[in-house]
Amino acid sequence: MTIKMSSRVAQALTATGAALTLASPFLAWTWTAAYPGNLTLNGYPGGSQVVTLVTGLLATMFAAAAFGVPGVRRLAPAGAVRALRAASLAALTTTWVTVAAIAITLGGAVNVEPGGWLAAVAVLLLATGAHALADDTAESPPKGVRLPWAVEVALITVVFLAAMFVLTYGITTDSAEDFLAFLPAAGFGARALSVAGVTRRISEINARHRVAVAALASALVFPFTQTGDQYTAIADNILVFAAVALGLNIVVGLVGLLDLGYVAFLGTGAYSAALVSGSTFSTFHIAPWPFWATALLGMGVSLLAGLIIGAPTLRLHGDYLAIVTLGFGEIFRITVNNLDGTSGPSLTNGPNGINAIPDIELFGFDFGAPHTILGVSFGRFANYYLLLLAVIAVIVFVYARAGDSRVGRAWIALREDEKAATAMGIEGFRFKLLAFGLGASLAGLAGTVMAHLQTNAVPDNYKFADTAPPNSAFLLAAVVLGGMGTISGPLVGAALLYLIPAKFEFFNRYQMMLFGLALIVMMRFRPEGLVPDRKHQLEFHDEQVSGAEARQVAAEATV
Amino acid sequence: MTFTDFLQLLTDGLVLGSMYGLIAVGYTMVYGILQIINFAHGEIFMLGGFGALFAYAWVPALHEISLWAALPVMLVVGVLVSVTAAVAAERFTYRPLRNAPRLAPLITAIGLSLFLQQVVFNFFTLPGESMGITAPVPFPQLDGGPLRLGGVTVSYAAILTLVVAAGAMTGLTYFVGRTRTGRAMQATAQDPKTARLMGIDTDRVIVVAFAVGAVLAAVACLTQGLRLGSISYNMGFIAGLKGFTAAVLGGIGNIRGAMLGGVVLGVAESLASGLLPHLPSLQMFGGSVWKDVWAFVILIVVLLIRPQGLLGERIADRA
Amino acid sequence: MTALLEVEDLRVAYGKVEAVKGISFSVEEGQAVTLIGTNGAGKTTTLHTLSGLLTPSGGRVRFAGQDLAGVPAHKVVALGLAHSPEGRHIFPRLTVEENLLLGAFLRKDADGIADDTERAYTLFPRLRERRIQPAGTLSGGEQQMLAMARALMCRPRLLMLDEPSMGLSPIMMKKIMATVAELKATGTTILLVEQNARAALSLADQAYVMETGRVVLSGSGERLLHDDSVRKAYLGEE
Amino acid sequence: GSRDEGDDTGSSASTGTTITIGFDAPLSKDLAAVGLGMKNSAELAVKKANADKVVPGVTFKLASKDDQATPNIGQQNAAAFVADNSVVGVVGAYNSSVSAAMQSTLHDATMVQVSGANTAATLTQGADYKTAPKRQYDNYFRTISTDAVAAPVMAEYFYKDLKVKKIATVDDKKTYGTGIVENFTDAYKKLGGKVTIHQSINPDEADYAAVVNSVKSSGAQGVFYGGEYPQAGPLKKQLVAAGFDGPMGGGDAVKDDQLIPLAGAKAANGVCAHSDGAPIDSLDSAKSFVADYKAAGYSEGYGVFGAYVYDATTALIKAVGAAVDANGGKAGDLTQLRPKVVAAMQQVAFDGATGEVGFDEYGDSVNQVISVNCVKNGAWKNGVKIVTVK
Amino acid sequence: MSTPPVLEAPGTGTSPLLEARRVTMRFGGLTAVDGVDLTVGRGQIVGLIGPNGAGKTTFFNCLTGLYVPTDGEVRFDGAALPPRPAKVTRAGVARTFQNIRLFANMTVLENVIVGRHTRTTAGLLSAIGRGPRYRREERESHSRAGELLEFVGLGGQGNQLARNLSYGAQRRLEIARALASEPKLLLLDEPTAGMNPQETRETEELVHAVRDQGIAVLVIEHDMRFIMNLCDRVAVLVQGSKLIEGAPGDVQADERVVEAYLGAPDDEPPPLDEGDEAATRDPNQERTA
Ligand SMILES: Nc1ncnc2c1ncn2[C@@H]1O[C@H](COP(=O)(O)OP(=O)(O)OP(=O)(O)O)[C@@H](O)[C@H]1O
Ligand SMILES: Nc1ncnc2c1ncn2[C@@H]1O[C@H](COP(=O)(O)OP(=O)(O)OP(=O)(O)O)[C@@H](O)[C@H]1O
Ligand SMILES: [Mg+2]
Ligand SMILES: [Mg+2]
Repeated sequence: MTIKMSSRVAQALTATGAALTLASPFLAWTWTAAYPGNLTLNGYPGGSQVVTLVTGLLATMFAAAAFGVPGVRRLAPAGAVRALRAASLAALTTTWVTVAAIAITLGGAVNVEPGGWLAAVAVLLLATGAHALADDTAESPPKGVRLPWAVEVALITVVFLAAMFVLTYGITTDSAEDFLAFLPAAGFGARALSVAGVTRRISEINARHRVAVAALASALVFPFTQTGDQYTAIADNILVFAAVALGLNIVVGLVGLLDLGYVAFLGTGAYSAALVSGSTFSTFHIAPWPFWATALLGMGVSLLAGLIIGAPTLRLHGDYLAIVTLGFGEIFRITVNNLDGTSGPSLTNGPNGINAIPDIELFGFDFGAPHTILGVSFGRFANYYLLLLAVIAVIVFVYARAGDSRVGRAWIALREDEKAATAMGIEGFRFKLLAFGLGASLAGLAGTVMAHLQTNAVPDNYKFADTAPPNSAFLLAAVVLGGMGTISGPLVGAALLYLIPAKFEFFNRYQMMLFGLALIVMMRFRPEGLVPDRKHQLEFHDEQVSGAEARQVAAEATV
Repeated sequence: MTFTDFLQLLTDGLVLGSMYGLIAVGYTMVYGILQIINFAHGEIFMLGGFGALFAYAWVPALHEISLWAALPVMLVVGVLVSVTAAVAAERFTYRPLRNAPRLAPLITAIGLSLFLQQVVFNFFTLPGESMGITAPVPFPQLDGGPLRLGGVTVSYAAILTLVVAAGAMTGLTYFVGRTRTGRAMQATAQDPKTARLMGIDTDRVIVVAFAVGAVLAAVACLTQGLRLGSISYNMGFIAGLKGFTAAVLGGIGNIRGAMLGGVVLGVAESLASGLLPHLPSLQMFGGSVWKDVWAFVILIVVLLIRPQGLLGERIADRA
Repeated sequence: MTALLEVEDLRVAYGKVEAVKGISFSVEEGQAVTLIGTNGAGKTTTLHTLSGLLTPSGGRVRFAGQDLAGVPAHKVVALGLAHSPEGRHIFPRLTVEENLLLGAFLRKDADGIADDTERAYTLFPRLRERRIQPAGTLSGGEQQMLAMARALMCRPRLLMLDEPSMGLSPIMMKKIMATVAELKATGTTILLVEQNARAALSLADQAYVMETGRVVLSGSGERLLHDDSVRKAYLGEE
Repeated sequence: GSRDEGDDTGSSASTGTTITIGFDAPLSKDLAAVGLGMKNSAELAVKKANADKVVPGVTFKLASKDDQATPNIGQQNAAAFVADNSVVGVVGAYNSSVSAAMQSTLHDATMVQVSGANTAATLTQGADYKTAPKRQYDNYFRTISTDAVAAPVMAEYFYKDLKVKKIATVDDKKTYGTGIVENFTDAYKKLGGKVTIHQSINPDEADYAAVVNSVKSSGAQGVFYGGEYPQAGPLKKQLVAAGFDGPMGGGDAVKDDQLIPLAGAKAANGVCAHSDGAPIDSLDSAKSFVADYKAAGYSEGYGVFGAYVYDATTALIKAVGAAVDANGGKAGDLTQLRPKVVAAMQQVAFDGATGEVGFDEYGDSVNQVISVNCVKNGAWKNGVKIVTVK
Repeated sequence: MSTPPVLEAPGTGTSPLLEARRVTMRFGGLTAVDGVDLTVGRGQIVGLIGPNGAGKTTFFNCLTGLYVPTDGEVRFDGAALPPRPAKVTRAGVARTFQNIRLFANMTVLENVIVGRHTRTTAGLLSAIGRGPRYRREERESHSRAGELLEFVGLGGQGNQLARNLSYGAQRRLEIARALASEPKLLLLDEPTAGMNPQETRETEELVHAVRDQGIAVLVIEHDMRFIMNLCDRVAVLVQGSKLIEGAPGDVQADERVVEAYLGAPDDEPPPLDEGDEAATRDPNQERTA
């Protein structure tokens, strides 16, 4: 969408809008502290005002780039105007949501102070101006220059820290109002960075240095920023969910096998761990296994389950596989629900599940007890947070290395064209089974931690579809929504899918309805996922398809 | 276990299976054309029942007459609600995703299913009660006790289900195999763009597929309400799951297959829950709790032997 | 008398890339007109736009006096403008015969359809042998024959053929060209896109040469056949 | 700053401390009605305590969280309550599995958890509750009696009063349902009864034909269903439709007014379910709860568990009162107060809406009065039999 | 471009590389390939022509294990060739497809490296461990793939997505990918389909160069000029059976071939000039818009 007006006017509008947007958070938007975040102070931004300020800064930066301010231009290698538009929309949505929320929750527009009105108008000016500027998207963005090693690594670290900060903000917002203001800002903000070519540049640099360590390091910062365990508990669950989504991404994203029963492998891991945990509810009355052994057991049992399920089914095609895996997922849940001695052999304690699973003790470190590290007290959930980070690191490591190897290439080839892959000598079945098994054992690993974290293993956690993660439908949604075949995609997807329902609690019984709607809307506007694989992105937007590729499609269709 | 008991199991399975079959048709038609697993079809099914109940509850005149006479009105409203929802879903959620990656519509379907279910949960209202429902809602019942045919008990509603399923199948087979719209459907399924060049309005064909599926689903839900005496806002999930399974079992994309798959699934479930407990070695794995496991086991076994489903055709694949 | 088909300053773009950059031509009733040109010149794109599969970004198309702007593909066929697409695009899981019947989807005259089916089989005896075989299992060339036969089934006023001789053996190719000539003789207006420029030009009343989205040369088929630049670039003569 | 800190709202500043009571239950999805009924009841108790100035100088506030009936969300909520320094104790949860996930987190923070709906005996007495009961967490309490107490009453009622000597048992394969059936079966067999067949239904489905058939052909004279009313109603209806006329028993989750329309007024006759305490209309304390609830105008009914939650909340408030008293009338640092509330909770005793409220050495309710209620002529008849267990 | 010495003199020597005996493929009642015998000697280029639907592609599919022949035997390099695509490739037979089947979303280089699948061994564990052996193998694969791209004239395009290549380049990439498996025999199904005369000439040269490396080639084409210029021998399939086999000139002059395939020579236009041009167009070349 573009608005027609002279470029002078557009520039003036943009500049004024940006300046006012930056100024507005420093004024009071409302008079009462009853609105969350305290937006009543002049001279100091609070609550959602911070979001407006940050998005305003982003927009200002891209505006400067669009106006050709020397030096700044490099921040938007692929073109600044579209980025500016996205950033202006970020500012617009977040500000308007906030102002509207003030008016609604406090009962009337009179509760909005002049500062709020100014902000609303400012972002409107900004957005109008931005959409009136002529598009300057570069046909082929210039290749990025190499910076000194230290600078690049520092840059990456800063970027990850910033991302972590944004995520932390999302996790720790306490009010639905703040979260609602945050979400579109984060979405449009990410879009701005992506169309500006920044994301691409960052991932280039990242690929050069493989500074996964930087990402890990910034994730490590999170518990240090927390005073209680409240949000760490949420973060833990996100990490479990994300770990499993990453595992699923191998199967779905790399190999292209639609697995609708993946959560069963998480369950296999969790139950394996529960059974040897020494819990009094376990049917094995044994001393607790050391965690490393439990982890190996969980992975092993899940691997076995994966092979048993995969062996007969992986020869099936496409959506037939989907329903069969769905079936296996349900079989798992029903089975653990029934192995209670009445409707089946006694193993899993049936619907009651295995409760009171003791905390992990690893090399003398008790995960249940608080510890003090660097003067900061780490509670139980913070301990598990660290462990889960390690698990994710393992999974990312495996994913990245396997994905970029002979095996990974064989997987992708199978996804792209099974027949041609076979003709290249790839034994389709063997490699699919390998992927299936690998995915299963990674989920199993996550499951062992989850059982201890949640202190129980109950069948209800492993449904095909439910309104709270983890369940197979949510896992798949996390992968697709985040971006198939990428590493950061499922992480982002999992975080979002976990947070949205959690933060919608405010809506009470309308919560799930809105969540369903949110899923539909997100797919509508971002069908290729939030962090699309560059290769996938091409595939998904028909109008961008090159002639050569269209031939390929046509050929496939008639073969 | 007597032979009559066995016959009873078969009958129950047949009735259940016919209902699965009616739902499966909707899956199969949409999948056949768009290759979308429309997980929201279960909710379309559910909406049909609630539409019918809505009409019954809010039109006092219907309480005066026999339920048999009220049925047509309920049916029309139920079908209308289902079809409207299905067509709107196609138009506003699936159509924009025609060129999107294959999995995008799947996620949309999951969202849609949640959304529709929650809309009923939050807004369906019975006269004199506050907005929204939670538990199952009672459904009006046909008068007249069950029929007893040589020891086998069948309710009128069950017989109605069988009759409707048989009728729908005959009609549909004719429709798809013999009519121009049917042929247009097949063409659209295989190559939508070329189908347009043949003069086929593919958008219309797709809408028709959604609508036909919705009609059958609504009918199925109505008969289920009559048969079991209650409907609930979350009944669509299991129904949809079974419908989808039946569709795959019969060979997805194949309409007669969907019906057959439904019946096989229904009978299998019924026998698994009723017969297995009487078999010495399988005792523990019989009963209702295990029946879904058996249903899926049968599905898997069938697919291993016939990867294209019971009546599915092998897709010609040349190199 | 106005032409049956009139194309004026037609522009078509794929996303940002303009594939057809303002072309104009017309086809008179009863004529055979051919578009030839290099790979990727925009011929197929043009035909797709005429039949409504693509939306032009500019320009005008009139068919039998009616503006085609905004008319969806299936309505265009109903107006009598048929398009046999490039590539075979048969319906792979329908039988050969069902494919032919779909070609006559808009026709209601059962007898006429039966006659035409017969005619198609006479033309391509191979198809008669394969009547009840799923079209997807035909060989490449057989599928091409089927596509051609199907196009003949709708008896349009104007038939657009996009490279009908692709992938055919030498002998089959000749047969296809003869069929096109015959069609023209019986009064069907034809717009032919062909890589076999010599055959196409000898058949055409009027011809247009396209290069990178523009018409660079036009004239009667006869004249272009003897045009030096055409001979060099499209007839493979040194 | 111009017009900052609004002063109209801060009027309570002088009256003393505000203490928050955490509340956890499923507030969305299919259990929303039950959960909201429980929440309203808890709120009512808080309001009443504030109005009656039960604890001088302390204003109570309820902070509720939705657990979606999912254990890990319940656990998160527990962590959030722990992190909130103004929370002294938590009322909840509804599902036993959710409570199990919350217990250890709250225990680590020595915070009271009191449930008005958990009936799984394991929560208080451990996995081996039948043979070697052992208290699990000293901070966990409940105001509702366990399956182990209530189910035998129903067994006796069926065997002795209704003279049902052969019974079929059906459960929904959920924690509550299997638990109550297990306890029922033990007691019923001990009395000399015969369980002809045990079956389970899938609560997500509505077609119970298979179960109905096997119950019928097993020769049972009655059915005991472990599960909740949304399935109990249709099950009873389908049993009757198939020609099975025997009575049907169930636990307190079956005793709901909605059961009757679901089963159909005629078919519902013969359903019997227990409830804790004497029938609500025979107790003064209960009557006032019902009246207050009505007066408050909540849109959801208080349901089966409202009264228990009301008592649970009141018990917690009273414990806080005792702890504050012991603290010299000052609340002080609330995190320091938490362990004291746990200690005080063990000692609480009063007459609540469900009768006598107090906790034994496991944290279970000392109220051992169980009523049996049956549907007769299309309506619940409460207190058909009232039993005081030992 | 290096030209290693030819390993063995071309010609129908005593030890044929590929020996197909009585290969028959039936689909239901239809016999698509009917008892075809064909031998390809080491270093030979053999052409396979015939009318549409004669069974040429089906015969290829039988050789490469995509179809299990109803009857007959395929021997390669002295041993029976099992009808399993992966094993066929491992044994040293590589192919291209009538309709290009590249891994569209992989880069050009990756496509070729996938072609080396059977010549590499790294499994999942060594991929995760990345020991020295793994790294050596990866390095080799990369450099070998790079050389091959250079060889087919795609040097410098390795980092593009395969889908973004022009049509002719895609065909060459298919050849490079096939060569990556270090085959002794290369099967080409209409390699010049969709190419203009200029590109066809280039492909001709490429096939020559492949042969010069000692790799035998069996090629299906409708472009007679291509066949005549390139082949040592030509076999003609008609209705699933081999009609005739011999030197290109002899085959072209054969009356039955003219009747069934080429068309009467007095027909206008003459077959060698334009017939081929039309026939080389790829039947699938179409852009979905
Ligand atoms: N779906 C598409 N997306 C993007 N570009 C396309 C698409 N289809 C075609 N093109 C481009 O448009 C231009 C014209 O293509 P078109 O298919 O119309 O050419 P043509 O003249 O038919 O060529 P050919 O002789 O190869 O069939 C080419 O550059 C082609 O790459
Ligand atoms: N899977 C199949 N099922 C049934 N018939 C088939 C199948 N595959 C091929 N055929 C038939 O076998 C015959 C040979 O087909 P093939 O593709 O081998 O021909 P071709 O010689 O390659 O022809 P072209 O030059 O047109 O590509 C055709 O008549 C085709 O209909
Ligand atoms: Mg073209
Ligand atoms: Mg071929």
